[in-house]
Amino acid sequence: MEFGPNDAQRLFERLVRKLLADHLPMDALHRLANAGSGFDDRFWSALTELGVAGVLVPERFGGAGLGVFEAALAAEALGYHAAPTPFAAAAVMAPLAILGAGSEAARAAWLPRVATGTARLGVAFETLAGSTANSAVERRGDRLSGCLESVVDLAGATHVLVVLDDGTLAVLPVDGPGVRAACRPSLDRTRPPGQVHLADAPAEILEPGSDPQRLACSVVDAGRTMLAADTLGAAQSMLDRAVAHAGQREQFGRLIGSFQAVKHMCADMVAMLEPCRSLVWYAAHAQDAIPEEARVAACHAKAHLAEVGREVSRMATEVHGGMGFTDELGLHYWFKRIGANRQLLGGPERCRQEAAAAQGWSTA
Amino acid sequence: MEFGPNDAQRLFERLVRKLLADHLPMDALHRLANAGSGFDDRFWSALTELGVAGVLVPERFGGAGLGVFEAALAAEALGYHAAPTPFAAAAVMAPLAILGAGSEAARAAWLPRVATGTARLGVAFETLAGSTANSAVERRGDRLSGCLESVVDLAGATHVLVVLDDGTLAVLPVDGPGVRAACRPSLDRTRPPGQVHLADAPAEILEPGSDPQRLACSVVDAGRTMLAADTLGAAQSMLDRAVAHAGQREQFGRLIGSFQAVKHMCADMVAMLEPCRSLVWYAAHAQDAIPEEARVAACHAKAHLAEVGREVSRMATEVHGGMGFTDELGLHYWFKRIGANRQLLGGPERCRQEAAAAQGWSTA
Amino acid sequence: MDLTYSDTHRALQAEIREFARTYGHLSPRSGGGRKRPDQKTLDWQRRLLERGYAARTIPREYGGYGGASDVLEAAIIADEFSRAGLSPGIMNQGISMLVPTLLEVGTEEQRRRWIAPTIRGEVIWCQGYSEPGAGSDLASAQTRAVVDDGHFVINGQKIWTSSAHYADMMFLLCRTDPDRPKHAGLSYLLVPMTTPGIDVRPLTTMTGRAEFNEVFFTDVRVPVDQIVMGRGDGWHVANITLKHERSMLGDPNRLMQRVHRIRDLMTRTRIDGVRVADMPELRDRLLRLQGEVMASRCHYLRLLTERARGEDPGVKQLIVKYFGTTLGHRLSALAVDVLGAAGLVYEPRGEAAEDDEATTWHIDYMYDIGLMIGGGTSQIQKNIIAERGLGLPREPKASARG
Amino acid sequence: MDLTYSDTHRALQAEIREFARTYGHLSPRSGGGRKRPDQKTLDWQRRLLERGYAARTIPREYGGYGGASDVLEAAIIADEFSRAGLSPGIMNQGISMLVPTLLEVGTEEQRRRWIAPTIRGEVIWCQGYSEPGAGSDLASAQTRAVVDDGHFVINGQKIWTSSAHYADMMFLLCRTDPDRPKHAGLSYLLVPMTTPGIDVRPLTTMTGRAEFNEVFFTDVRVPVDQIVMGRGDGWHVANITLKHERSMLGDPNRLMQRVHRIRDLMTRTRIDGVRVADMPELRDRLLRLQGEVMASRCHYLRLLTERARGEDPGVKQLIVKYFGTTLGHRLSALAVDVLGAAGLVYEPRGEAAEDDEATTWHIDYMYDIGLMIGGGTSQIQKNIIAERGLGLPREPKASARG
Repeated sequence: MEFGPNDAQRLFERLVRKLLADHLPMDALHRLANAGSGFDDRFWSALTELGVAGVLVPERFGGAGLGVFEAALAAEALGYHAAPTPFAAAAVMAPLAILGAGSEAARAAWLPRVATGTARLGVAFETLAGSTANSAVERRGDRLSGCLESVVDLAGATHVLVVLDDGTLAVLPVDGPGVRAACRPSLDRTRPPGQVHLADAPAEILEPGSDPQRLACSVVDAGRTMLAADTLGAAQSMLDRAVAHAGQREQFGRLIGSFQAVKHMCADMVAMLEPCRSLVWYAAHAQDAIPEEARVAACHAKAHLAEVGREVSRMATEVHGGMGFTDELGLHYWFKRIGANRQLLGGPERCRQEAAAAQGWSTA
Repeated sequence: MEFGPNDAQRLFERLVRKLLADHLPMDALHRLANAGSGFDDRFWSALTELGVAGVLVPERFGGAGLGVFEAALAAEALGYHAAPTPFAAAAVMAPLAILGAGSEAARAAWLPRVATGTARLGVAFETLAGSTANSAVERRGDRLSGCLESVVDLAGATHVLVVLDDGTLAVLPVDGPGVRAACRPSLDRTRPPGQVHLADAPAEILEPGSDPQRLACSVVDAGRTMLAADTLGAAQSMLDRAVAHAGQREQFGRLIGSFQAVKHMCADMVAMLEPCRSLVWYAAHAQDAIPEEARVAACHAKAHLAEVGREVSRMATEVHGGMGFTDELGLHYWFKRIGANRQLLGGPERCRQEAAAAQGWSTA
Repeated sequence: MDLTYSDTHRALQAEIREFARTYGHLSPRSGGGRKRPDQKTLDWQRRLLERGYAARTIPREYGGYGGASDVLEAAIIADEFSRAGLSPGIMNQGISMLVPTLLEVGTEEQRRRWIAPTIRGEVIWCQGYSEPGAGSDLASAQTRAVVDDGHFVINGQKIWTSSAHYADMMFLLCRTDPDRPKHAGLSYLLVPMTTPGIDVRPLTTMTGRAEFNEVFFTDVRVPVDQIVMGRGDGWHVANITLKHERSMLGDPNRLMQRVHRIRDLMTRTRIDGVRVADMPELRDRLLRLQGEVMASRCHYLRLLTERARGEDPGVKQLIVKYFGTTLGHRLSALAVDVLGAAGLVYEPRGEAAEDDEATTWHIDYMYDIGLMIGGGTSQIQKNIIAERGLGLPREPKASARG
Repeated sequence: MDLTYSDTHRALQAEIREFARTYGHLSPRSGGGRKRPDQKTLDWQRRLLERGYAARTIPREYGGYGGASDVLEAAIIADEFSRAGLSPGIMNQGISMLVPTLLEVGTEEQRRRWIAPTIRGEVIWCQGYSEPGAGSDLASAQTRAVVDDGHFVINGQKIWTSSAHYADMMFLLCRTDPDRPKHAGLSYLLVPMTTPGIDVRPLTTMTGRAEFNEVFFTDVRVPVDQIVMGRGDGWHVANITLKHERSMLGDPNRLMQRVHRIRDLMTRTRIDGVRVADMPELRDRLLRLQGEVMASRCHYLRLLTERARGEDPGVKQLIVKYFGTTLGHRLSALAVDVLGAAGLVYEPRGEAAEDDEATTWHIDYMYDIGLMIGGGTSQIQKNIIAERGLGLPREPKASARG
């Protein structure tokens, strides 16, 4: 038994972090975030080469054949660098959905393209994801009409995978007939939310698996775990910056980190945040290996990281004083990313409701 | 317009506080609390003489003819001194109930005795008060059977006033036939909770007013306002002690109040607590003069003071360090009194539910 | 305790309700941080001034309504506007800080010249206090002004100057007498922002807007009569201004209005088909905040009463900014949660146009953090509350750098 | 990451479930602060030791089960006990602090003599660290021990000594070499509480029980071999003990068990006819705490893993006491709320008997505050976390008294 990443997993994490550190110094982040497209070809290629896009794609389809756990390590690293790139949907939710449903032919058609980064699927839910989006889709045969909001990873997407309420999975090209897909200007400039209008658009309906609703839930769970991991990384980044700032900024003739008030804010942050890392690991591992705990752990990870992320992002900003509020310092990219992660795929109250239901604690 | 006590009200408050300070130095409090009866004849006489028992009894019945606002000033003072005495039920809820229901003859029979302190009524609810008590009473004619828990002010009571679910008010002598009334050992040694068993006990059923349920609610509201005021006083007392302690106790070669951590705990306490005073004043005044706001204000005062009281009581104890945890210092009388006020007549979540319902914000 | 409505009060209430029915649709949206008032806002402000719903107690000769100071009237106006979801009018540093300062210590001429256009929203002021590196130590201001040929000639730099990029005027704290002790060498000048030598460089914040600026002064010339009180009185005047700022930041009526706006938002938003208003977990958060806002509003009325009695507010006043800004932030945080994923679309329209609902809330959520930091962080507010308010001992002077 | 259950693990799980079905009714109640174990508790402990559900990794020659260190086994045992609502066995300072200390630095004879009766709950230890006025500065201990005729002769006073009134033994930090530097002059002695010259005066706490004591030493004689390690090693040994205390206080399995107990309480309690479990406002509080407890449990497993790898836990270990005690208090606060008014009846039965459910929770609620204060308040914990854990600068030395 080993609670935490093993040597291979730590190596993978280190490589991802190295790549991100190289590609995303603050000026690059400013540039990509100001563009606001949430996607950069060169950066995506680099991630793909490292196996990030195909992290969950089995080796026989050309992927890295790793698990949700490794994906969470990558997500944490992406959050740490506020990386403007698709990931949660394109590299995790979509491939998991295709692995769980679809014919072997569909898998063979899609997964290799996911692994090479040439097929990038945004994921949209009609309602199952517990969000406030006004999404509704009508299906007639293999044609869909309607509107989908809060599409995850539509930035840079080649296709969108739609999860209908009955668990049906449909894939449409973003530039296909009857499809109008666009990213909206976003609070989180690193990952704009997408909107898709469908007007009698022809879709590829994937062959349903044995329990389509359950599969849809497990796709949500994996997505929530990724968002939790992303918040973990983003909050850690803000905490590290706050501690560094407190250790070098002087006011009133002293390093501000020597003031108890600042010190205790930092202590509170680390005391809140550090146990979250283990929770995220556990939730991710549960997706891979402990099906009976997967839903509760994912809901709790999503909800708890949302709460801790909010606190840490506020306190770290406060520790920075006026500088923390400026655009220039860039601290706000993480602040907003944490804010977006909180809302996507269901806020904390909603996630806790689902955790209660999954334990038979409520009828919700 | 004047938001706050006027000169006459401030005079009344000062007199009550003076009397309490004289009667309840710490050794007296230790003695009365250790006895645990929640009632002391001599102390009650003194309070009665000052008009505290009859604060709400109209002058034509020999009372002070004051309002719930003045009663709240008294309640705050009683909380400040953790006074081991009946008040919320005996001096406020019961007389309000009798004023709102009952024949003129019943008023003439009861209220003068309330004002002279010779009739002391505990108040018991079947369910309306939102508590976890397991109370249930069956009425046959003017006879009651059943059990009532969490009776307020049964300590020293001569009678118990029972509020049934339909708003019916019944009065029984505690030593009457079929009545078995006893105080239970209590967390809050200054005001033990009461339990009453009724076995076909003859009761005086008061003539119902025009809207018995509404009257029952307003009795609960007044009671909740008193408990909020009591918590206000108790929390203020703990804060004052914490500030005094921080200003005189030395550790690590400094007054502990010069440490930012201690300083900020005190600042947080006062920032939370001081606005509560105005809220309690408003809620009390609303009982007297703004019927359309009375319920919402009482629910909010009860709920908010419960939350602030809990925080202040914990933080003030922490500021005292190990001493705060000892029996000898006596700080815990206030801690426990605040804890009891929180639970009596409905916890904060329940009170907020009722505030939502009263505003049409829910169907609860 | 007396909150009785007289006939006049009842009439005022009826009058406002009638006004809300007739003109309510013309109200601009509340919240969303500071910007120069657009025409809609200016028109609305004019209507409010005519009826005395804004600047009610400011004398007629200065463009106000000339009403007597009546705490209950003020409360009725705030309440009715809050309930109807109407904007209570323009709130900016000129109106909240400079106008009361001029009423307190300005010359008759200064009052006649500046108050009317300021309360109409036509003249926008910014506050020239903070300087780079000085943090919250305002009295250490280094920006210099020397007298030359009937003018103050100003050189130096200010930072965190909100609204400077669109302001018409600045009230400026600067050092006119460097040889006198720190607090006695300061003066308080009124400076047109169009004066040559002023260079405003916007400081974009996390909201994506330029709420703050750096302002550089190079030989900026202002006539010597543009001073409030005398030379060396600057610290005194600045503190009068700050006193009014602290009151403004805790304004409970804006908080109350937020409660109502969130309640409304909750009835319009659904999560997987369920109205958020029917989710007890989120409703309880709103109720808890409503209780706290109710407490802060009562506290505000109490302060008004005690001020009218001439009592020293002490710690009661010192806590207002701290709990007011914190409460404001918690309210906007709840709003952001109710908006949820659908509310992540963020399109600030800049100075000229009105933002959509979600953008407005997100700006408030971030801007409120700025308020908690600005003008002395919450940490410094807590020091002030504990030391000045509760009399706790100051931190010992450090004998060595940390 | 590997949490796979081997066949052995599955067998252990099945075995515990069978044990719970057969013997679960014999379990004493958890919580309620410290007291001397009653016969029921001692019997239960004996059963747990036999099966290795307690003291699993302690060698057989010292009375333990002699199991290999297996993080997953420990987790399975804790989980299954928590789920079944069974007491995980006796937890006291002897078992959690002295036993691991002796295993680490005790002599073979000390181990053989003390470990077995301690883990059986027959020998109760108390900790002689704090002294009056010294606050959290343990290294300033003034209680003296001088050597005379093969004995240490002890004089002085300790305070906040929990369990001293019923303990059999004390591990005592005292000054044996006053001429050496502060930290180098201390020794760590094992002292029978029946030794003449020891006067224990109970210090009744807010729970109404005597959880703490003052202990006075007057010419107390202890054979010189009752020392752990050598003279002057006291500070080193005490820190080993404290390290184990910090781990104990954050024990997430007790927290997990609290979650289950509260859930159960919620299904049994009604407010005006509505099950508390069906009140989303209170249920959400429990769920939020469940998430935090889950995080703290995962954190604990991570620490075990990293410790097994020989990694330095650093800040990860330092935070455990702070968040563990805070979380414990918030859990008992929720329990007290669920109990509500009906739970205000409070009847502690003293050392000998088991308290009722409400009393147990109220004691925990208060006792948890004691834990937040004891052994360095939460404020001091935060200093330690920030300075030792994050490397933030220490406060400058004061140049003058406040």
